[in-house]
Amino acid sequence: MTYQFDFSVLLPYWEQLLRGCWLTILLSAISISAGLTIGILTALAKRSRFTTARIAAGTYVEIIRNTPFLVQVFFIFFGLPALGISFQPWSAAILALSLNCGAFSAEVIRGGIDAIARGQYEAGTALGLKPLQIFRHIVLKPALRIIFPALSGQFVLTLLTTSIVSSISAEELTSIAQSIDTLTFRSFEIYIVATILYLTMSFGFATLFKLIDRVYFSYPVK
Amino acid sequence: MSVNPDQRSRASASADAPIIEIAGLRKWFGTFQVLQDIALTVARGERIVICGPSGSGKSTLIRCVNSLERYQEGRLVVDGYDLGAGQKNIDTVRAEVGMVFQQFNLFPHLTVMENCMLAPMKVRGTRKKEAQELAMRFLARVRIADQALKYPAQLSGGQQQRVAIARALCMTPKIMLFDEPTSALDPEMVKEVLDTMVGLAEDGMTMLCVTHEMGFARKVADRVIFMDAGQIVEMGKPEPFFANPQNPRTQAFLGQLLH
Amino acid sequence: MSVNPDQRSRASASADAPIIEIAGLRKWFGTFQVLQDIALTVARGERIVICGPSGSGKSTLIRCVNSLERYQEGRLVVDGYDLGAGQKNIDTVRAEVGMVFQQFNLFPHLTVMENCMLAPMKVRGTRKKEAQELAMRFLARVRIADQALKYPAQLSGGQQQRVAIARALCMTPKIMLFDEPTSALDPEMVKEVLDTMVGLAEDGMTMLCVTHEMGFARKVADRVIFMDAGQIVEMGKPEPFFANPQNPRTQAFLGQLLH
Amino acid sequence: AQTVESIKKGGVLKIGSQVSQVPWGFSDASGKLTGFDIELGEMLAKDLGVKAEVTPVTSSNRVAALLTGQVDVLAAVMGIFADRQKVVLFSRPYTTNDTIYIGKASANIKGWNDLKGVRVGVPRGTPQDIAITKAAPAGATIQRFDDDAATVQALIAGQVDMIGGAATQVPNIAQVAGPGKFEQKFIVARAYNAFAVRPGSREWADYLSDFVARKLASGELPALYKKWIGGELAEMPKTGEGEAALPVSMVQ
Amino acid sequence: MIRQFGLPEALAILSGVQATILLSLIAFVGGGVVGLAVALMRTSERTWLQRCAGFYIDFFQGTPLLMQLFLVFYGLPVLGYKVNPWIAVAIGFTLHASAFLGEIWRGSIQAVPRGQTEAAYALGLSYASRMRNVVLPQAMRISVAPTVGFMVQLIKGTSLAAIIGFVELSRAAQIIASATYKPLLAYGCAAIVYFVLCFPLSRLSMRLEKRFAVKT
Ligand SMILES: Nc1ncnc2c1ncn2[C@@H]1O[C@H](COP(=O)(O)OP(=O)(O)OP(=O)(O)O)[C@@H](O)[C@H]1O
Ligand SMILES: Nc1ncnc2c1ncn2[C@@H]1O[C@H](COP(=O)(O)OP(=O)(O)OP(=O)(O)O)[C@@H](O)[C@H]1O
Ligand SMILES: [Mg+2]
Ligand SMILES: [Mg+2]
Repeated sequence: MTYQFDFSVLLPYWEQLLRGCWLTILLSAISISAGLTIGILTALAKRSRFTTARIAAGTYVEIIRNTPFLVQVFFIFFGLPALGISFQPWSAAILALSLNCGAFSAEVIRGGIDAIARGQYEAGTALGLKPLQIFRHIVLKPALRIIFPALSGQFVLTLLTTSIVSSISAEELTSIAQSIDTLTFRSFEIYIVATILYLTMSFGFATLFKLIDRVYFSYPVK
Repeated sequence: MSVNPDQRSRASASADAPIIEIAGLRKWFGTFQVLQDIALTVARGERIVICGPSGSGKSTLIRCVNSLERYQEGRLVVDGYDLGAGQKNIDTVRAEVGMVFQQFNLFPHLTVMENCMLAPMKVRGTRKKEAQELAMRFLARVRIADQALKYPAQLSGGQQQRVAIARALCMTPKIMLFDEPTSALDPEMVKEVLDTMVGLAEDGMTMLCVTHEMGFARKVADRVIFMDAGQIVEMGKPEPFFANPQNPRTQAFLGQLLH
Repeated sequence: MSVNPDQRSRASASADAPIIEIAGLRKWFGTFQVLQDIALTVARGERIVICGPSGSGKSTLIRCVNSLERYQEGRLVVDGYDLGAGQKNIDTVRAEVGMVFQQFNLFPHLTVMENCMLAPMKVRGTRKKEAQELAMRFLARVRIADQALKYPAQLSGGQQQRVAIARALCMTPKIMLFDEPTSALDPEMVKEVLDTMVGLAEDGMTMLCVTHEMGFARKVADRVIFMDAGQIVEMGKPEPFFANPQNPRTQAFLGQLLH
Repeated sequence: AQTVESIKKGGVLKIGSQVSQVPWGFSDASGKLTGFDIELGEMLAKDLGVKAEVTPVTSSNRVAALLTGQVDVLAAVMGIFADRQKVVLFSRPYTTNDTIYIGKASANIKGWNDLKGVRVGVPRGTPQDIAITKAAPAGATIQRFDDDAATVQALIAGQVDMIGGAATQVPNIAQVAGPGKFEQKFIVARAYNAFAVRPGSREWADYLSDFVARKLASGELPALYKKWIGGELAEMPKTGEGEAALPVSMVQ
Repeated sequence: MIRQFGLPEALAILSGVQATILLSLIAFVGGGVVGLAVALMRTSERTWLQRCAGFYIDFFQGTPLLMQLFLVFYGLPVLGYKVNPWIAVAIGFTLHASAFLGEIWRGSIQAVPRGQTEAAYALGLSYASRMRNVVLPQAMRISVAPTVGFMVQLIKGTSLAAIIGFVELSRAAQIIASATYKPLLAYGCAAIVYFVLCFPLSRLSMRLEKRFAVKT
C-alpha cells in the first residue's frame, strides 16, 4: 500500500481532542460514582429480606446485563420521550452509563459481601448494632477491598463504553474524533490517536484505582 | 479459688433477682433438636463454665442468651427483659450483654481503638472524645493500650482476643459471654487471655463461659455445667464436679480431656 | 515408651547412613534471619518432636526438609540427596518425604479416595486400579476406609487430618513431616489423630513432628528438640527433657505450657 | 495502482456502497440490496463485463475500506469535498445530492439566521453535517447522530427541532410520522456525488468519468435518477477534480 | 420507499444472529485458550513472565475493542499485510477476550489457598498436574460467575465487528432501522434476541456456581 501517514493534519484539532478527553473523563467519573452507589444499593436489595426488593433488583440487573448498551441508550433517548420524559443527550448518556455500570457492579459487589465471614455480622449484632449500621461500618469496606480489582476492571470498561453515547449525539472523545474524521478523511491517523488517548485515560484510571486501593484499603490483613 | 464473697454480695445487693432465667428452653434447627428443655438460673455476679462434647449445643445455648439465635419454646429472661417478647427487648439486651467469640471477629479495617469505639458511638451515641477515653480505659484494663493504633492483623492471637474482650467491655455490659475464647490460640497465648478473664471474674462480672480449660474453671467458676446432646447433664461446684462426676457421660468426657 | 529396638535396627540395617543431615543451615526472610546455624542428624526410623514458642522457626525448619522453603546457607541432605544441588533432587526428595499440615490442605474438589490416588498416579505412574487399592489400604490403616467416597468438607476435622496422613502414606514416603497436626482440632478429635500417629511411630516410620502434645512426645519421641529464635536451644530424650530442662528458656516455656 | 485491465482480468468488481441509506443503498422487503448506488454499480460492472460484488461500508469506514484495497471503487453517497479530494481520486459526478433542512411545519425558519435556540440534528459526516458545521449558525445547537434513521427518530421524538437531510426523505418522514407534520424548510447546498478510487489510479478514474458521460448521453443515468430520487437530473460539472466540482451553496 | 416494519423486517434482524453466534464462538475459543496461557504466565514464579502478561493485560484491557478491530483490519494492510475479515475478528477478539479472561482467571488462581499448592508440592506433583488436578479445578469454581459475566458482555461486543463489514444482529438491526425509520423497534427486536442468547448463560452461571458449591 502506498498510504502516507500524515499526523500533522490533526494538529489544528488538538484543542478539540483534549476537550474530547476531558468530556470523556467527566462522563466516566460521574457515571462511575453514580454506578458504584447504584451497585451497592442493588447488591443490598438483592440480599434484602423483602421479596419485592430482591425481585426488583434481580430484574434490573438481568435486563441491563443481557441487552446491548446501545439499545439502553436508545431507549432512554428516543423511547422515553414517547412517555413524556425527555433528556438532553448528556443527561441521557449519564443515566444510561450509570444504570449500566450499576448493574454490572452490583453483581461484583454482591460477591464481595458474600465473602465477608458470618462472624463479622455476629460480632456487630452482639455489640448491639443495627443491620444497616453493620453493613455500613463493618461489612462495606472489607467487602469492597476484596473485589476492588474486579470492580476497577468494571470501571475501566465503563470508561471505554462512553464511546457509544456518541450515537445519541452526546459529545465526547469518539464523537469529536469522528467529526474530525469527517472533515479530514484521515481515518487511520484519527483512530490511532484516539486509541492512544483512550489507552492513556484507561491507564490513568487504572493507576488511580490502584492508588485508591493502596490508600483507602491499606489496612493490613493476614 | 479467688471468689470474693464481698464483691459478689455487693453486686447482687443492688437487685436480688437472678440476671438470667432460662426455663424449658427448646430449639430446633430444621427437624434437629439442638436444645432440649434447658433450665438454668444465673445470679448476678455468678461465673458459670459450660463444657461438653462438640455438637452438644453449648454455643447455641449462649448464643440464645444474646439473641444471636432464636428459640422455639420456653422462657428466656435476661436482666428482667423477656427475649420472647419482641425486637425492642432484644436490642436492649444485646447492648447489655457482651460476647467474645472463638475466632475473635475483630473488624479488620478498623484499628484496635476504632474497634472499641464503634459500638459506643453508634449504639449509645457516645461522643468521639469520650468513646476514645472509654476505649483507652478498657484497653489498659486488658493491658494492651500500647497497641491501640495497630490493626488487628498486626497483633498476635492472644492480643487480638484481649482486644475483643476490651471491645465488649466498652459497652459496659452486665453479662459477658465467652464461646471457647482460647481454643483458637497458640498454647502460649492462652495464658494471657485466661489471666484477663480471671481479672474480670475477680471484679464481679457475671460470666457465662464455654471452655475446656479446666484450670480456669477450677479457679473462677461458681458452677460448672456439662452438656451433652442438647441437655444439661450435670451441674455443680467445680471441685466435686471434676473430682467426682456423677453422670457416666461426664466421666467419659473428662477422662478423654485429661488423657 | 513403646520404641521397638528390633524394628529400629532393621530399618537402619539397610543403610547405616543417617536419613537427614543438616549442618550450618541458615535462612533469611528478607533481612530477618529465621534459622540460625541449625545442625541436626536424624537416623532412619528415628522419631523427633520439635517444640518451641510461636515464630521460633519450627515450621520453617521442617518445610526446608521438604523443599517447601529454600535456604541460603549450609547443607541439607535427605536420604543421600543434597537439596542444595538442584531441581532434580528436589522432586525426588519430595516424592519420598510425606507432609501433614496443620490445616490438612485436602483437595476439596476430590473425594477422600481421589485425594489419596492423585499423587501415586501422577508422580509414580501407578495405574488407576492399583492406586485405588493402595488408597484403600492406607485409608484402612488410619481407620477411615468407610468414608472413602465422601468429600473432605463432609468429614470432621479429626477425620480430615487422618485422610491427610493416609494421602501422604500413599506415596510410601521414607520420612513423614508433621506441622502441628492436631492444633486445628477440637479437643476430642486430637486423640484419634494422635493415636494414628502413635501407630505409625510403632511401625518404625522416620518422623519429624512439630507439636505441643507432651503426652505424645513422651510416648513416642526418641528425641525432643526445643527451638527458640531460629536456634535449636535444647535437645534430648523426652524423660530428662521434660523432667529437668537445662536451658532457662526451655524451663520458662514448659512452665507456661503446663500451667 | 488499480487498472481497468486488472479488474477485467479478475472478473469481479468490488464496489463499496452504503446499505442503510434510503434511497441510495438499502435492502428491500425481500432482503435484497437495492437503491441508486447499487444499481449504478451493477450498471458499471456490466459495462466492464465483470460480476458486481457489493461490500457494505459505512460513512466512517468507507475511505479506509477503499485505501486498504477491500474495494475497487466507492459508490457510497460520496459527495465531492476539498478535503476528500486530497485523500481519494474522484470521477466526474454521477448525480446531484441536495442538502436540505427539514423541520416542524409550524416553525418559521427560512435560513441559517433563523436558527437561534434551535436544536439541529444531522447524520455525522454527511454534507448536511459539513454544511452546518461550516456555517456554524449563531445560537444553534448541533447534534450529530450515526445515521439518517437515528436522526429522523430524534426529530420525531422531539429531541431536536430540525434535521439536515435530503429531499428524498420528506415523503419517508411523512410516512412514519404522519403527513403534514414536517416539511422542507430550505435547501442548503447542492453536492455532487461521484465514484471514488485510490489516489494514483488515474486510468481507472478516467474510465469511470467516461462511463458517466456515456450513461448521461444514453439517458440511462437520468432515468435512474428519476426512478430513485425523482425529478430531473440537474446540470453537473464535467470533472470531479478542482474547485468546479465542490458543492454550491444555496443559502445566504 | 420507506418500508413498514413487519415480519420480513423482524426476520431480517433475526438472520444476523448466526453471525453473532459465530463471532462469539471465535471470541470464546480464542480468548479462552490465550487467556489461560496469560493467566498461567501471570501466576508463574518467573518475574519476567509475570511482567509480560501484566503488560499484555493492561494494554489490551485499556484499548477499546472497536479501535483494535479497526487497526487490525484496516491498519495491517497499510503495513502491507492483507487480512481476511474472519482473521481480523479472530485476532481482535482474541486479544481483547484473552486480556479480560486472563485477568479474571489470574484472580481465581490466586484465590485458591496457598496450602493447596503446598500440599501438591509436598506430594511431589509436577507443575502440569499441580495446575490441572489441584489448582485449576478449584479456580474454576471461583471464576464461573465473572467468566460468564464477561462472556455475556462479549456476545454483545461482537456487534463491533460491523466496523469491518460483518452483518450481525446489531448491524442487521441498523440496516432495518434505516429502511423503516424505526430504530427503536429494530433495536428493540435485536435486544430481545440478545436477551434470549445471554439470559440462559446468566442462569447457567448461577446453576454452575451452586453445583460446584455443593461439593466443597
Ligand atoms: N445453623 C445451623 N443449622 C443447622 N444445624 C446447626 C446450626 N448450627 C449448629 N447446628 C448443629 O447444632 C448442634 C449444636 O451446635 P453447637 O455449635 O451449639 O455445638 P457446640 O456444643 O458449641 O460444639 P463445638 O464444641 O463444636 O463448638 C450441632 O450438631 C450442629 O451441627
Ligand atoms: N514468608 C515469610 N516471609 C517473612 N517472614 C516469614 C515468612 N514465613 C515465616 N516468617 C517468619 O519467620 C518466623 C518463623 O516462622 P515459623 O512459621 O517457622 O515459626 P513457627 O515456629 O512455626 O511458629 P508457629 O508456632 O506460630 O507456627 C516468624 O517470625 C515468621 O513471622
Ligand atoms: Mg461451639
Ligand atoms: Mg508453625
